[in-house]
Amino acid sequence: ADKPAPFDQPEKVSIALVRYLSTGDFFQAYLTGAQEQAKALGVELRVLDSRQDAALQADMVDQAIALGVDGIVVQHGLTESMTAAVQRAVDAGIKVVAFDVDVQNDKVPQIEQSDRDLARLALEQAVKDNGEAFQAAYVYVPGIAPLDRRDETWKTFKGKYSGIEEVAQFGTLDNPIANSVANQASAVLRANPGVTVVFAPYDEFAKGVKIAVDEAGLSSDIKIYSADISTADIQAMREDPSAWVATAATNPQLIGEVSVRALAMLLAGEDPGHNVVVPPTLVTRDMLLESDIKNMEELSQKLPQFASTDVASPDWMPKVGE
Amino acid sequence: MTLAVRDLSIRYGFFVLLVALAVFFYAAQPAFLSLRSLIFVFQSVSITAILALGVTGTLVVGGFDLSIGSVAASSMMAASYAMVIWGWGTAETVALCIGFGLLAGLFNGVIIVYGRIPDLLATLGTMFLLLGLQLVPTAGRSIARGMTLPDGTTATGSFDPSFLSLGRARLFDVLPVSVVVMLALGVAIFVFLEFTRWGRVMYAIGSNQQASRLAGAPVERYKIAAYMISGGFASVGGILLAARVGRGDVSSGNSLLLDAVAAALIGFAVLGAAKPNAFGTLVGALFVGMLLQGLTMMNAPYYTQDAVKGAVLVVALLFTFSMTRPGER
Amino acid sequence: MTLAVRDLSIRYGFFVLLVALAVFFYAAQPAFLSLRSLIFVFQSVSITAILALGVTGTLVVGGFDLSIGSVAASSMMAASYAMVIWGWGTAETVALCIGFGLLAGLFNGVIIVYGRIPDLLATLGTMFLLLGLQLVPTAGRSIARGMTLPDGTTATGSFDPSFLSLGRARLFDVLPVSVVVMLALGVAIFVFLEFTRWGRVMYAIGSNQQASRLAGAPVERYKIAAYMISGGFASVGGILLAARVGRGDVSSGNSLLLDAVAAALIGFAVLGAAKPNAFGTLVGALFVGMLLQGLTMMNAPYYTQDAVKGAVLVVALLFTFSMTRPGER
Amino acid sequence: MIDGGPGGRTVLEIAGLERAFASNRVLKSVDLEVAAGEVVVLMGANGAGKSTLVKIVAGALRPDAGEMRLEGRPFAPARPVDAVESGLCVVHQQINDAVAADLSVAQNLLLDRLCSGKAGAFHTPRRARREADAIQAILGLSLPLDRPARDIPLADRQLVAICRALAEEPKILVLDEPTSSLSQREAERLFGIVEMLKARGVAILYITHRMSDIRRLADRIVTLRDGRITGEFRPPLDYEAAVTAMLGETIARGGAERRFGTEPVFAVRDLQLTHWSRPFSFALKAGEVTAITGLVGTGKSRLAEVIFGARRPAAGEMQLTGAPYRPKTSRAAIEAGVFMAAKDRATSSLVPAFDIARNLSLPFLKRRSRAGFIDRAVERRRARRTIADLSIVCRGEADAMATLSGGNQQKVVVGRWLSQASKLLILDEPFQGVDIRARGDIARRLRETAADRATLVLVTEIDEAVEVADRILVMSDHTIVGDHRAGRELDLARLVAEVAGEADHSSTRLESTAG
Ligand SMILES: Nc1ncnc2c1ncn2[C@@H]1O[C@H](COP(=O)(O)OP(=O)(O)OP(=O)(O)O)[C@@H](O)[C@H]1O
Ligand SMILES: Nc1ncnc2c1ncn2[C@@H]1O[C@H](COP(=O)(O)OP(=O)(O)OP(=O)(O)O)[C@@H](O)[C@H]1O
Ligand SMILES: [Mg+2]
Ligand SMILES: [Mg+2]
Repeated sequence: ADKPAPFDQPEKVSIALVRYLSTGDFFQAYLTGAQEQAKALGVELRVLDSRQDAALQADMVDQAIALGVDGIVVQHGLTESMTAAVQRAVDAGIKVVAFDVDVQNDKVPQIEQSDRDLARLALEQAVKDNGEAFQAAYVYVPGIAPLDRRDETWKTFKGKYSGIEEVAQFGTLDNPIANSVANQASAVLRANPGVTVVFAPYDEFAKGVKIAVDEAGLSSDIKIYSADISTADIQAMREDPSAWVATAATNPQLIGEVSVRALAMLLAGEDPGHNVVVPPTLVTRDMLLESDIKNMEELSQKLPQFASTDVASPDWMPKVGE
Repeated sequence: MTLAVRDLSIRYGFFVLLVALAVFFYAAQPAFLSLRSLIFVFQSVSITAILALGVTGTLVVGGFDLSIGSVAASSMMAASYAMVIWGWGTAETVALCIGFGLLAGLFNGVIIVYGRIPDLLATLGTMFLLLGLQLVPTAGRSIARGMTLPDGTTATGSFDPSFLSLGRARLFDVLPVSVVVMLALGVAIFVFLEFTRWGRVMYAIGSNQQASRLAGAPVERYKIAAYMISGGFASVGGILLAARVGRGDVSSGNSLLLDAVAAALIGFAVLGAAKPNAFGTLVGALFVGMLLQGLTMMNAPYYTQDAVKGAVLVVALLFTFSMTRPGER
Repeated sequence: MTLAVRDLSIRYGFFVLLVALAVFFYAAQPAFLSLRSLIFVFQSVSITAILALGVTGTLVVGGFDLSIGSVAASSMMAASYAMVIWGWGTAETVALCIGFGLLAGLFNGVIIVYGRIPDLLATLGTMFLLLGLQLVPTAGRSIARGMTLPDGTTATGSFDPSFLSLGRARLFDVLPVSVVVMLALGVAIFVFLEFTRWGRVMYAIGSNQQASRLAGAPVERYKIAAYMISGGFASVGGILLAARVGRGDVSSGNSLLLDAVAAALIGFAVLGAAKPNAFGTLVGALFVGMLLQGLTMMNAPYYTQDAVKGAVLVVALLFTFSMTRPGER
Repeated sequence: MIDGGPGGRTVLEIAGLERAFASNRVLKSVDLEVAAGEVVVLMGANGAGKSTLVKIVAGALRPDAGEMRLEGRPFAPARPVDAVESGLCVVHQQINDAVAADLSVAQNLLLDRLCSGKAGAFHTPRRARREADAIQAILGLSLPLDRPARDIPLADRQLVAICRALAEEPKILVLDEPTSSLSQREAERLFGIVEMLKARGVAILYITHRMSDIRRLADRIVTLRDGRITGEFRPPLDYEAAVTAMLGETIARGGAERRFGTEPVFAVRDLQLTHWSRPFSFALKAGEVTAITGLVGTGKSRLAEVIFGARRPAAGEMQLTGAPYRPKTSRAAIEAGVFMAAKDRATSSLVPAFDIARNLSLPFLKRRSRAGFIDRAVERRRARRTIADLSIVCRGEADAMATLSGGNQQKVVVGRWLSQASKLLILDEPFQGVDIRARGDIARRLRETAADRATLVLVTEIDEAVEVADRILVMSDHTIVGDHRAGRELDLARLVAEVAGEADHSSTRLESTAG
């Protein structure tokens, strides 16, 4: 009732979610969050999937403009292809927020899950568990923006702790990723028997490494540190034994909610700030076992900082589940 | 009489389907049938269509080119590398990329014709080769302005605005350049295949190579030329991709191969041709584009798009092909 | 004499290459040539090889199956869905998946044979169809124990340990089940194709469909059967994948397809067969597996693997094919 | 009901059979009977509907109306296998419909057994060899069983198809132009088999255009014209009347006047086809039709391919209009004015995806186009003219090749190379499957157009050589062993002896070497 315009008449508001990546649990959860938040606000949400076609994604922004939406959430994408398109939307008087893509525009708040923090949390845990000197294998595929950012942290870390020795680097995005990475990891583990830590800063990678470690019967000798989380990951970490001991993650559903909330604030004439950071949480195997967490819902219940955040939540904003 | 009906439905069944779909989408979402929307459909398929037109050339001589997706991706990387790292201008870059595409086609053609490797196999090899090689210069990184090179230095070049305009500018403020290129190449290859003697010989080779040779056709040269056309077109696709994306992105171009092949193969069904043909390929590409556009407008989840694409493909083709060769028994 | 040398190099050149590679990798990394390592190579290619063996069947009758990758992926999703959401046991789940694979093959076969759609086109349609459909039941989510369903409830089932052991257990503590399955299917299809009359008829159909029909072969049934074999094998691959990964993984990619096709096509070159054959397919798959395994052990970056795979593929095939049919002129 | 021939009991009865392709009525109420132990020869011009009839009987095509009875029981084969199982075997005209080129000869010999399910489940290569050997023994052949079928000559492929049919021990055997690519010797062997089967009481329906076959085998002749039975002839057989009934007119038989050219156009000197064969020389003159005859496999096609640039000779030289001629490709040969109509039309000449007009114009596209663009109107007009000149039976120049009968396809092949002036025209087995009138038509066209060019016709049948040629060369063992003037002074006995390889080889060097 006391919501600011235009949310006093939310059925007249429509927003668009223009996505670059869509296949996978992270993106699905993100979408769910965005949809739930839109429902809570009572606004219409159109989803435009470019399916990893950067050029198409830029066109889709234009399409959204043509459809006459009030606001746009850009989810992932390439700076180069999105900057101009977003500028056109801004010029057309449309409010835009961007998640995980830098569109180089002062008028566009950046929603971030802070990949650097994710990697830092996981690596700090690794140092805590294994000391400052160990042989590590690293799973990395360059050219993927979040992985590149996590890679920067890894480089910094190696610089800081000279005792950390990276003896092997591998990785692939061949589908199914977990299966292909498992094949690679088996080879790497046999070629480098001294490895005790595997840094796999993407849950698909970690899953694959875990399969290889299990198959080699090394579950108690090797520890896997990773980023991102899903119900399947929780199950994998909980297995007995499991080499996957810790992962740093932001709740993708929460990011979806925050993205829409930030956009709603813009539409209501408020300022969510230029960088809207959703802080990551470290999830360890011990935590999962102690609190008997079996899926994402339970994780949200038992780790409140994972479930919700005050980021971008003015008083009038209806929240999901309220 | 019944014959005429069948004949008509073979020839125009596909168009009826196209129109029916358009009407359906229009009913669901009137914005679907605007000029903007139409142009958007054209633009969204332009790169796929260009690749598909190229592969049509190899289909005509009875071959197949699985390497087009990776040729396009490599050409995109080459364009980005030339501009961002070497600081080349637009003209040289475009020449480099097309040269590269022709070379890749030449390679394919030579190992197929003189190495006698079956076409699927040879081009699959080339595909893997290029998928890997394109990442070597940057050690797997995407190429962007100001990127850090493997040797630690920072790239100083950037994309030339005139180059970027290839992907972004619009003719008369309406037609995107990539659509113009697609239409131009489409018309060119259509005229070439249908009306010139070289195109005729290509069809002859595809139908009976031995007979064509004994009728005086330099079969080897034609086949190699077909693969060069295919490679050249793919590299043009890559250039447009680079211009539109503005970056040598390692993951762009993944789905190009399958979508292009789908378009070229759907083209078989258009006008009841039952053979590879350039006009059909263009229509096939537009068909897929329209479908995806319509579904997006109706807010269908992304995964239904594949399913619907597949279903309509099967139904359309079932309809066309099961009628094409009548009463064999 | 020179003929004998050429003959030998055609027949055994591929093996020489294989041994040379093994020696090279061994020199670089002694861990490469252990029993474990060998078994691991087998394991890493088992799923690809099973798919490749299936596609060999369709190649033999002169067809092609582009849908195997998506059939395998769908079968993986089906297995996960049955266990995690319906709480089915191992036997029913395996039966369901294989049934599904056979059905997909039947569908392919019927639209190819009776719908007269060219095989590449028909199976491409099926591929897209399944890529989309497999995501519908879970609305695009991966399937894992305790997952939340689209309707908000939580899945109660879980993977049966006996099912998981299909992907994880080892016979006599040495041979992984998936390798056993691969070898068993390989031997079965090899014997079937080479030594039974049905296999011979399949080759006859592939070589001359009309002649086979006139000689009394029920060509339609054979072709449909070939696609069912292909679908069935792909679904077995999917089951093993689900058992290994322990999850119904949403994956849009087609790496499985391309690797399987590569293996089947490399098989052409083995023993100078120059035609699809089961033994060659297995060797082809092992070859690719060994290559990737060796390169990973040598810490080669991932992108060199594709390049080397492509290069070796091209060189091996150039070698074999350019010699296979001598003196045509 | 007519009582059967020498045997008696009627095996196959056909009544009121009809079949149309689209609006083209190919069979119009055909009645036919074949009795046990009888050879019925079905004669008909190209496109009369013979092969269509055969395909219906074999279960490869469905009739539109009419009924068939086999040994008194209704017979309506839905699939080829039904016919075979009822005891009716067919050797089809298109050899490519009978042989799978990639499979070994042994597999091809066993194809019926494998495909129709009579073989056991397991099929080892050794067992296959044994069975295949048994099958080829029926015709006393010794083919290379392990070679792929594509490597053996057309004639051998034809023999494979015949052997296979015989191996089924049929009650009725249908042979659709079985001798069209066989030489005399092999044909003789086939005749022996046919006679043996006849003695055993097998009914035989035999389709051919060769009068020699008919004279040798026929117990009864039935003629088919435009899809209707137009005559039935019993002993004593009146062959002339049969031909008239088949064509609907009498053909003028007067021997064409022989012409002997003067101007040498093309010459070979000391040419060696293979490194082991003996060199030979000859010259061809303008306005003259020269035939080379010889047994199958003696190198006639090889010679043609050498002249046409499709193959390299082992040694020797060639001259065209006085200048050295050394074509590297067929394209070079065509550009120099040397044309060749290859044998085995399905694999070497016809483009199945093209209509008649496009097939005719294929080698001459450059001349039919301006700035690369093909002039379709000219192409069509010229096609219509060729169709008229050679009386090709079709609905129009836009007909697809597959809808033409075998003989008419052959006319398209010949017509293609006659449609443009050349210096030397080589025709390799141009009369394969062509009816008697069409043969006359082709021969007449060859003569009419021969004025400025040399014409070389390669035929296995001596009859054909005698009919078309002004001069006959004999080839044996990859070399030329005889040179004859056709016409009255032809020494047929010597020619036959040379063909059989009994000639005095010292006479290899011919008097008429290049000037
Ligand atoms: N599949 C087809 N579609 C359309 N027309 C056909 C088809 N097959 C045959 N015909 C036509 O039917 C007629 C009879 O053909 P058929 O092959 O039976 O002749 P034929 O008597 O065997 O001649 P030949 O002596 O030349 O072999 C021809 O006019 C031919 O064009
Ligand atoms: N490379 C070779 N080595 C040995 N023999 C060969 C070779 N190539 C062909 N031959 C044999 O030489 C013979 C000549 O073949 P060719 O096709 O030239 O004969 P032809 O007289 O034209 O036969 P046809 O009468 O069937 O046209 C055949 O018996 C063939 O098997
Ligand atoms: Mg016929
Ligand atoms: Mg010959």
